[in-house]
This record gives sequence, C-alpha cells and structure tokens, in this order.
Amino acid sequence: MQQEVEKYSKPTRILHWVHLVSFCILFLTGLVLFVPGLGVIAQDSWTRVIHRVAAVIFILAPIIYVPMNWKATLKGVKEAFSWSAADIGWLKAAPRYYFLGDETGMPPQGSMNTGQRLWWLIVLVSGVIFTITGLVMWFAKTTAPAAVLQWMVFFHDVAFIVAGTMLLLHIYLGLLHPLMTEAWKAIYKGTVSVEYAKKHHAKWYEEVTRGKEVKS
Amino acid sequence: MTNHWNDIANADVIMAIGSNPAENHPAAFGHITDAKERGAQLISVDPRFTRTSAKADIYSPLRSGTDIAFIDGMIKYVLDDIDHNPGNYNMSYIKEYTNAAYLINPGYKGPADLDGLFSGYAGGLNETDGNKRKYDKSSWQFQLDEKGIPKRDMTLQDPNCVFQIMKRHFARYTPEKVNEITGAPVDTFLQICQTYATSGQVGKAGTILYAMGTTQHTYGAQNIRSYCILQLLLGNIGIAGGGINAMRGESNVQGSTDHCLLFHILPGYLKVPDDTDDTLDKYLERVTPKSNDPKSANWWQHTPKYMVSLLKAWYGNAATRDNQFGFHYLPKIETGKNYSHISLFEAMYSGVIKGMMCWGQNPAVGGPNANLERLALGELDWLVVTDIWHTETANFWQRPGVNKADIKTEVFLLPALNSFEKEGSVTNSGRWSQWRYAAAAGPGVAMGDLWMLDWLARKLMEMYANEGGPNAEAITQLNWNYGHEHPDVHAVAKEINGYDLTTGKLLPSFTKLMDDGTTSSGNWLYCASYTEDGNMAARRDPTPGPFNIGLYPNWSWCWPVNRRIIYNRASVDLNGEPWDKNHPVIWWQGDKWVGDVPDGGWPPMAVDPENTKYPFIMKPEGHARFFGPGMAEGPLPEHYEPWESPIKNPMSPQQSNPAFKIWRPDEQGTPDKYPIVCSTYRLCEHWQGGQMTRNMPWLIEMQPEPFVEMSEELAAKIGIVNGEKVIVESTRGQVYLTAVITKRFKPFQMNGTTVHQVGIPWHWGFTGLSTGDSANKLTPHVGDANTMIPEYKAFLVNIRKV
Amino acid sequence: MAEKAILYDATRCTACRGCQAACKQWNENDEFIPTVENGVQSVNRGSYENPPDLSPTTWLKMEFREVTPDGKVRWLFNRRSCMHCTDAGCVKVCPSGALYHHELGFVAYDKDICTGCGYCEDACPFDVPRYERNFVSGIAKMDKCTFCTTPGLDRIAGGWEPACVKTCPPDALQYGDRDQLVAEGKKRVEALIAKGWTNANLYGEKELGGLHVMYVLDDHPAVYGLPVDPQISAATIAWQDVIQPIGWVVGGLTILGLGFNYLVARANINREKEKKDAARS
Amino acid sequence: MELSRRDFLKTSGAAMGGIFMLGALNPDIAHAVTHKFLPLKKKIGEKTTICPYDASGCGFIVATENGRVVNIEGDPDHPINRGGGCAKGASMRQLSANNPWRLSKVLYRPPGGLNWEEKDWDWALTEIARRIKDTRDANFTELDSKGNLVNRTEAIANLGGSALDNEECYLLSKLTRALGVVYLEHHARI
Repeated sequence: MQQEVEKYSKPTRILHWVHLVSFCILFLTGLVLFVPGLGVIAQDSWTRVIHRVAAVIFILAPIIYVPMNWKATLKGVKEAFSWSAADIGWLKAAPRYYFLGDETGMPPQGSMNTGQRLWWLIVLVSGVIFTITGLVMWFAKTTAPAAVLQWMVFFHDVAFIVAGTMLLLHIYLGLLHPLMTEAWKAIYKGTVSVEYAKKHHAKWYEEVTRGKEVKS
Repeated sequence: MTNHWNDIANADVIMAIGSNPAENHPAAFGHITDAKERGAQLISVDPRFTRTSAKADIYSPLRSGTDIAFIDGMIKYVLDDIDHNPGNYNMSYIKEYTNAAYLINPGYKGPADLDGLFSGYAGGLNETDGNKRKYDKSSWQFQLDEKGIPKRDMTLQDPNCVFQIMKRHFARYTPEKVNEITGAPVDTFLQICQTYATSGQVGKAGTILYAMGTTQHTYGAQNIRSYCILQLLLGNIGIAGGGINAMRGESNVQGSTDHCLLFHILPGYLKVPDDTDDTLDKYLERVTPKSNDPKSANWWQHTPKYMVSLLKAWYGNAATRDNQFGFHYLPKIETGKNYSHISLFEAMYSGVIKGMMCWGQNPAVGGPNANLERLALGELDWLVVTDIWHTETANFWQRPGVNKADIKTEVFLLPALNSFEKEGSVTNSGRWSQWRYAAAAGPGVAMGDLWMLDWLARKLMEMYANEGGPNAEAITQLNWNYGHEHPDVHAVAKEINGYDLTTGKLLPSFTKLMDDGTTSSGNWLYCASYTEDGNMAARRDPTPGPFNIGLYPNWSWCWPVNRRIIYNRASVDLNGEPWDKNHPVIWWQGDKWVGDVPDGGWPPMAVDPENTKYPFIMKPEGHARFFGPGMAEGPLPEHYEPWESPIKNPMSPQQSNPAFKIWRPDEQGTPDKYPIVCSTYRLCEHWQGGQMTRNMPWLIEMQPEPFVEMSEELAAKIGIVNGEKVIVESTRGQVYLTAVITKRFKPFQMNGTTVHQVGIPWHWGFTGLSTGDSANKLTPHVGDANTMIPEYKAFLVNIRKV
Repeated sequence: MAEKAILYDATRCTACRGCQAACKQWNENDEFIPTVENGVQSVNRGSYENPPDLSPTTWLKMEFREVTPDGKVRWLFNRRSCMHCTDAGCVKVCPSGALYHHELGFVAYDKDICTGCGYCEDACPFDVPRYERNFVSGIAKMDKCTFCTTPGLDRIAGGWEPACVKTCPPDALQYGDRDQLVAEGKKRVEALIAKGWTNANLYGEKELGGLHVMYVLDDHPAVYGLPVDPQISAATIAWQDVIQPIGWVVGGLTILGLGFNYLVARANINREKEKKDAARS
Repeated sequence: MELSRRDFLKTSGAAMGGIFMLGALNPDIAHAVTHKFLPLKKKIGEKTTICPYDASGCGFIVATENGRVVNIEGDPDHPINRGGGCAKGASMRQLSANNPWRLSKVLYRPPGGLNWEEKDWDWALTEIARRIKDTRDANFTELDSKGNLVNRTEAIANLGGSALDNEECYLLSKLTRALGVVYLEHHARI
C-alpha cells in the first residue's frame, strides 16, 4: 500500500465542492446571457431564478465555513497573498512542464503551487467582486442609478471572464491533464500519495512531515 | 354652429373665446391646425392659459364674465377703423345684409345716457324687486314706414340709425376701459383687435369658436350677441371659414335641442303653446312672425305648416281639422313662467314636482348648487334613472353624510345600452345628423332607451284606455306604432322626416309641408333626412364637394335641407358673386346657384330685384341684427358684472344684469368673505358629470382626481405648495381638492386692482371608480336673463389650507 | 426596404393624449384595472401629467412643461416613448435578441424571449424600458413601445400606421419613410425659423445614428426635456465593445489552448513512457 | 472509450471556442433569431359608430368577436376626425360591456331602503307606468285659475336626452308632451 498524506481537510473539501458546484451553476446560468444566441435559453427568467439560488449558496457557504475554520481561513488567505521570487521560476518553468512534462527548472512548491495560488487569489478577489456587484444588481436594481448598475454588470462580467477562464483551466488540470494524476484524489478523498506530494509539493511535504511519522 | 367643423380650415383668423377646443373638442382641433398650417392666426382669450392657448399665436387673459367688455372694445376698434379705413371692410355687406341702416324709435336711450340701463326699465338702479327687473321694449323698436316695413338710411348717417347708435354705445369701451374691466393687457388687446379686424377685408374670413364659457353667465346670450355684432361688422357670417360657432358639448345635445326636450319649444323650434292660446289659430297667430316687406323671406311664416304636420305625426288620424289637429292634447305653459333647469329644481325642492324621469343625465353632479339639487331629489316620491352606469343622481340617497332611511324617494335604475350597442342617429355641433349602428351586445339585461320608451308608452296607452284619466285622449290617441317587442328605429326616423299622407310616400323636403293635414313631419327641420331615396344620415361619400371647401355634401346629412353653411346667401355680393372667390360657398352661375344648398333659391339681389329675398331668411325683416330689440336686458350688449363679482362695475353704477331672476338673494357671496373668482370647466380626459369616464381606467389614470388650478401668486398668499390639499368654499358649499399651482393662471391686473381667479373641473362626484368632490357644490342658482342657463363660469370663493 | 419612422411635431400637438390611450387600447395594456377596493392607483400630483412615469403598461405618455421665456408663459407638450435608435443601446446589450432592429429600422421587441435581465433598462439613453419584476426571484419581463409590431398585434405588417399615429387628431404624429419625414421635418423647422422661432430644430435626425422617432421642436431639446446629444454610455461601450470581445477571445483561446496542451502533453508523456519502456527493455 | 472521449472534448472545445470567436467577430449573426409572425388577433373594422362624447361627431369603427368588443379606433374615412381620436375616443372600448362597472341589472330602491334590489323589466316598467299615471292624474291641471284650458301637469319632470339618439329624443319629446309634462329639460344648459 502506498503511503498517503492528508492534503485537504473535510470541511475544506466540502466547501470546495459546494462552491464549485454553485459556481458552475452560476457560470452556466450566466453564460447564457454572455453568449449571443444562447440568450433565448434564458427566456422567462428561469435561469435567473437558478442563478439566484446558486448565488445564495455561493455566498452562504464561505460565511458558514469561515467561523468554523478560522485558522485554515487565515492561513489560506495569507497564502493567497504570499508571493516570492520562486513564483517567477515556476512561471518560467511552467510551459515546459505542462506541455512536455519536463521538470527541469521547476522549483519545489508549497501546498499550492504558483498556478494554484494564482487561481486561489482570483477565486477570492472575483468572489468578492461577484458578491458585491451581484448584490447591487439584485437589491438595488430599481433604486441605483443606471450608470452604477451598468458598471456593476461590467465588473461582474470582467470577473466572469477572468474567473470563468481560470475555472476551465482549473477543471482541466484537475480532471484531464495527464500529469495531474492525484489532484482529483486530493480534493475528493483529501489525501495524496507521498510520491505525488514529494514530486508536486515538495516544500509543503517537507513542512507537514517535519517531526511527524508518515502514516502508512 | 352656423358653419361646421371642417369649415374651420377655411378661416384666416380664428378666435377661441369662452371655449377651449383643444381640451374639449380635441379631435375637431385638427381643422384648426389645418387652418394654421395655411397661415391662419389663432387667438385664444381665456382666464387661464389653456391647451388651446398653448397652440395660439396670441393669447390674452380675461377675467371670467367680462367677454362683453372685451368684444365691445373690439367692436369699438372696428367702428373707429371703419371711419379711417373703410376700404378694409365690406361696407356693402354691412349696409345690405344687416340692420345697420335701420332707424330706431327716437325714444331709445342707451346705457351711456341712463347709468348703464336702457330706456324702458321698470325698476331703478340695482333693482331688487323681481317684478320690476324687466324692460318695456317699446322704445327699442324699428321705425316702420307706411307699409309697415322698417325704415332705413343707407348713408348710415341718421343719428337714430343703428350704425350711429352703435358708435355711441361702443365708444365707451376704450382699450383702457377694457383693461380695467377684463384685466387684458392693453397692448395684447390691441394686437388682437388688429389681427382679428383683418378678417373684415373682402375675401378674408374670421371665425369665433365659443362654448359654455360664453353662455353660462347671467348675460350669456348677450355675450353671444356681442360676438355676432363683431362678426357681422366684419362680414364674417355666411361665408366659408366664418360664422359664429357654438361648439357643443354632448354628442347629441344638438339633436336633443332640435327635438326640443325643452319646456319652451316643440320639435323644430316651434314655440310651445301657452295659456293664452285658446285655439290652434290663436296660437299660430301669436307665434307666426309677419313681414310686410316683399323682399323678406320671413321663413317662420311657414310655422302653421310645421305645427300642423307635427300634430299629424303625433296624433295621426286622430288629428283632424275638427279637433284643431289635436292642439289641446298638448300642454300649455303658464305665460311668462320659466320651467328650465334652475326653476325645475326649485320646484322640486318646494315639493311641486313629485316624480322625475332622468335619461342619461346626472344633475347631482352637473346641476348648479349641487348640494341643493341633491336635497331636492329627496323631495321626490319617485325617480327613474336610465343610464349605463351607477350615477350620483341614482344614488343620491346614499351620498356621504345622509341617513338613507330618512330619504323616502323610490328610485328605479334602468340599465341602458351605450352608443354602439343600439342603432340611431346623432346630430353634431355642425348640424350633421349621422347614423350609427348596433355593433356589440350590451351587458346583462340592458336595453335601449327606445325600447324602454316604447314599452312605457304602450303600457300607458293601455292603462289610460282601460282606466281613463284627465285628458286621456292625449295618450290613447297617440300615433304610436313602431312594431312589437323591439321598436323599429327606422320607423321613428321616417316619422321624424314626415310623409305625404295622401300618397304615403316619404317627403323629400320641408317645402312640401302643408297646413291642411295632408302631410306629417315629426320635426320639420329634419324633413329630407329620410326620404324615398333612403336614410340620408347613413351616407358615407367622402368627397369634399363643390369648390373644394370641405362641405362633404354627401356625407351624412345636415339640417336644414343639407345646407352646410347657413346664411350662405350673405357669402356673395349683390350679383351673386362670392366675396371670396378662393372659398366660394355658393355662386350664381347663369341662372342658378352652384355650390352649397343656398339659403333659399331666389336670385341675387341685384340680378332680379323683383323676385329676390334678403339673405337672413330666419329674421322677419330679412336682415341680420346688430340691434336686437327682443333681448331681455337690452338691444345692445352692455357690460355688467357677474352676480357674484370681486369689484364694482367699472362701466356703470348698474352692478349686474338688471333683468335676470334672483332665486336666493341670501346666498350671494361678497368679496370681503369670498375674494377669489372661480370658474368651472372640463378636461379632455373626462366628460360632463363624469358618469361616462369615471369608470374607465385609462382615463382615470390620466386625470385621477378633481383639482383647483391657481396662480403661483395666490398659492404663495394662501401658503400652499403644489399638490397640497385645500378647501374651496362659497356661500353654498365647500369642496376638498388638490391644488394645482401653475404659471398658466396669473392674477388679473386691472388698472391697479389685483383679482385672483381659480378654476375647478366639474367632472367628479361620489360614485364610480374615481370619486371626488363636485365643483357644483359651489355654483349659484342664478341664470341668464333670456335662457336661464346657470352662471357656472363666474362666482366667488375663498380658499384655505386644510 | 426603406426605413420607416414617426415624426412628432410638438408645435402641432395639443396633448389630448389620444396617443397615450390608443397605445394602451391597441396593445391591450389594460390588465391593470383599478378598483374601488384597492383604491385608484393614480393621484393628481399637482399636474395634468399622469401616470407619473412610463410603465410596463404605459409605453407612451405625454409630458407637460410650463416655461416662461421672456416672461410669457408657454405650455410645452412632449411625447415620451421609445425613440427607436439606429445605434440602440438596448439592442446592443440585449443578450437574447429579444430586442432587435426590425427590417424597417426601428427597434422591435419579442417579449416571449425576454430574459428579464434588465440590461436595456440601464443602457437606454432615454430611460424608456420598464419592467414588471419580482424583487426576490428576479423573474422579470421588459416592456416598451414595439412600434406596433407585437406578434399578433402587428399593425405595420398589416399595412397600418402605429396606433398612436393613427389616432392623433391634429396630425402631430406622422408615419412614413424616414427619408421623407426627415425632409418634411426640415421643412417645418425652416417654417418655424421663418416665423421667428430661431431655436427651432429637428431632433433625432442624427442623434444615435438617427432616431426612428423624430421631433419638430420650436426650441432647444433641453427645453422640452430631451437629452442634448444622447450617447450610448461609456459602460455599455466598455462592456459590449471591449470586455465582451476580449472575453470571447480569451475564452476561445483558453479552450483551444487547453485542447492543444492536452494533445501535446499526452503525446509527450506517451513518448517518455515509450522511452522509459524502451530503456527498460 | 478513451478515443471517443478525447474526440468529444476536441470537438466541443473547438466548437465552443468557435462560438466565442464568432460572437466576437460578428455579434449580429448570433442575434439573428427568427421571430415568429402571428396573424393579427384583433380585427380592425366592422361597424361604424359616432363618438358618444362631445359634439364633434367623430367617426369610429367597432370590431367585435362574438358580440364582445375587441377594438375601437377612428374611422379613417370620416371627414371630421379622419381616423383620429382623443383620449376619450381612443378609450371607447372601455365603455363596452367588457367593463365590469356597466349596469347590467334592473335595480330598485324602495322608499327609505338601504340597498338596491334586483328586479325584472316587466315589474319595473309596470311600476313606473303606474307611478306616472297616478302622479299625473292626481296633479293634472285641465283648466288653470283663469279658466284657460292648459292640460298640463307640473308634478312630473323629465330630464335628459343629449346622450340619447335623435329617434329616442323625438319619442321622449312626443311621450312627455302627451303626458302634459312641462318641466322638461336636458343638457343644453348644463
């Protein structure tokens, strides 16, 4: 039996999945307004109803998660904003790595590699933008000036493009990329193999195993 | 209307005074727009700046009730201008077609000599004794020659001739005096005089459009007289684009007037018999005017033919020479007694009237002094109302603030059909009788008024036949046979037109009517409306007709005998050539008239002096009257103040019209307590007593509530802001309204005196989908000296903040 | 086909509001019936102008303005409804194609496919679209003047003029080929100028690429409450012309890139594997 | 299985990218939704009528379906309004039987009654005829105080008529005169 290390705690995983599902629903019900020709699907506002239900889940999930996982939250947020020179190295090495599987020059990564941290940052920032602009559009539609509402749509849209694009990347890497063999498992079961951890998150593996026995 | 709606487009100048056509006759306003497009000037004279004023080239304010001063001032301007520029006026029209040259009894004296009164007044200045508030008119009469024909001075120089009397009478109405009375700025007034006087040129036309703003005064008829005098001086009567045009307010008020649902006239404007008429002959002798002038057509000389034909229509075979054609079946009124609206409600209030039938009218909102009239309804034993809605009149017993159980009146409310659920004709303001059809089903068990009337009449005939009663034959002998179950409206229309009783054929024209009982006609004016050729009112030929002046001769039918412009023989010169060759109405070509149906087919005056007739055929003397010796309060219009006025009459010590009846002297408001002039009016979005619009959501949405319009200056004085609620009160009642504060009302500046005026639309009442206070709670029970039309347009109120 | 338009001549209009009622009559905007029980929903607000605003059942309303240039009062009437712009902000932002340019030029509307997004409401430079909206669920439908082309109530296809034009008693409203109406409007403006209305102008000839409702005015548009030089908002442009295309490109490129990456990476990994296998063997 | 999955992704990826690109290049193509055309659900035209409001005498055309009014608009052939209609004229459809506030029943309120009672036509008209006869007969003046034959009753008044058709006005004029009514008035002064 291969040795496993815990990558994501259960609450974190639940949050991830709840958020992912709600975001995908939001993404798809938003996409119908974004792609001309798909708009007809949205007729009679039924996609908006779904969008709003999903939005409530999307906003409530972290609100429930944060007080219950205060430390993890702090750590996560801190991580999203921890950037160093090593990240440049990762960016330089990434194309060769992701296209050719060539690990040359890839610096050792923490719990989240540069790409994941970038995604995580986008999730945080766009999440806030989505929430604020969405709430304004929802609750101030009849009261806010037209210009304000239009800029709300604009920023909602910018966030949609950025987050949506990154979501595609995220799903692709998590599900399909030939090298990311255990990312799925990490967020599904919560653990990765030691081998995978060493290879993909060397720095983090060192941190979590320092002074600890690795479970077998 | 002497002319008609489409004809307005032919005008060069249009003056809307006492009217607001953009608001109240909006669809017909298109013809005013057409005229403007062709270069016509629109003048609007109104106490407030209205929707019509918004489209006018010149607007002048005028304090409510001062039309006479304003128009008399214009007449003075024209008379002065005739002295200086006679070439700008149609002098032969004035001399030949009007009574300008007539000589008046030398004993005549006017207001200039008698402190505002005319000669022959029974009382003194500001007389309060009702028996003395009248004139002996003998000094106002025309001088007659040995043949009994009025004497004329064709030079217009004789001091007793009408033209010279007019000059003396109107000289007092200087622009400054006009300003002092009306509040119209002198420069605007003069601009209007100048502009309107251009229509005096030969070939130019000016029209006056008036409505209830003119008539609803204690001197309403004199207001109209002043317009007529101005129009005659400018040669504007009888021509295309001219005339004196009363824009009437209800779809068939013209028709109901023609059929004389009025106490003083029978269908076709035949005078009603009174208690002095022992016999038909005596009646005919009294009411048929005579003329000794062979050149006067004196059309009313045919009265006996019309009266006998009417009696034949009503009583058929029961009307014979032996029973004076059933003359005594008809009621005779008490000589000199008035039975019109105000008198009617006073009689009801005092218990004389026990029962009333009310057909589509809503006096509880529309009647003056509405509080009084609602009380009067409670004095009735029974009341029948037919309508298509619940009205305030039908529901007066459950109005706010009364104990229902205390009101002992029985009320029947009968559901009627509306205009497009039944078939029949209506006559518009331009005298066009137009046929309309049953297009849709009515609600529930609703039935047409014709059906109800027929049912009632047959029931009453049956009852009187079985039970008898006083003058029962008047009912049992009625010629009443319009079919079973559903009366045939065509049978009625044919009866109105009339038959040749010997052949049984429909008559082609009233010229065929006879006084020997061989013809019948329910209304001689409508004879020719339904002939052997068919139903003329149903015609729909959209071609504009001769001379392209928009006569539409084959569209529907117009009384009399499809004559679209009456007095049209004044539109030509003595040779039958039109004054305005661009807009001829009729034209003598060869040996016949071409164009509109001429006002009598006689040849022009200069072409055949032997066989010709004067153009004003409805006047016994054949000439239009500058000087009107039949009027109650004087032969020429003189300014008096409304019964309730904020100022002393600046013209003379005689404060108000000396000849109208004062019903309730103690209800007269005085300016110390009620300093503000108030007027009532209508809105485009509502109609009359509101019963036809206050249940229609689209219209309610546009004008949801009654309001009082006032100037910013008055609002500041009262201390209110726009949209705030106020109480408006007169001695007769008070109303709770929203204030609409507007720049369109301005205080009147009259030679140093400031007078505020406000206005209230009168459409609202307490039933229906949209309710609100009725403006007529404020209006007084006084009326015109000639017509008894109530004085709705000028009375005094006070306004306070709620 | 020649573009059609409406010409509104404010100098002819008497504000009888026949158009306001005829619009409701034809388009069956009579669902709302005020009752005595629920109170008549409209009040006098110190003006003849009512209802207070356009609404899903009021696609056209007349505005009343009192102005006093040089001390003399004027009462100005103005028609407020969809202007049917050529450069129509609403069409630009409508995600479903419910708002579209009719082949005759004006902005037609297919209510059935409206998603209720409300973008047009904010993008319209004339503030015309109005919504019936559930605040919580967001279920909404827009309504505005359809130039009488509502399916089933299409007067234009039937060869009739719009209901408002048809009912206008003083012919203040005209319907016809846009080119001809521009010429007619200019003629009227010249006539007004000749009469001394030096500020007279034809509004809508050039605005937003040309409106399909044009106004003959005897004074500046601002006096009549019309926006001077209306524009599609910066937000609309930034959103529709900049960000959306970028989004399409970025989204498209990303998907293509990922597909490419998959093929390359897979091929490489297989090659590596083969190499390893070869080395092993 | 793997192959088909890959192909699916390839195809859909390209297709999605394609839609995005297409949209970016030409938004109008995507907007070219086919809009359905429905035949007119309202008729225009059927029977002509004349407006019941002011006395301009404007012509209108009423269209009905099964007796129910579906449309009323100006009669374009009519020379006075030329198809036009003001706020009231254009709202005329709300005058029709569709309006729930129209009177649809015969109603009677007894003396001192607190409410309306529903009745039928026969009863109501018979009662009215009875009231008319009784009031007339009890208050009829054949000879006045001066001995003149006057044949009138001042106890019955009749109001209205301007909202009626000419034929109705005429019959009303005829009937009231036959009854001897002199308090006869309508809207002309109001």
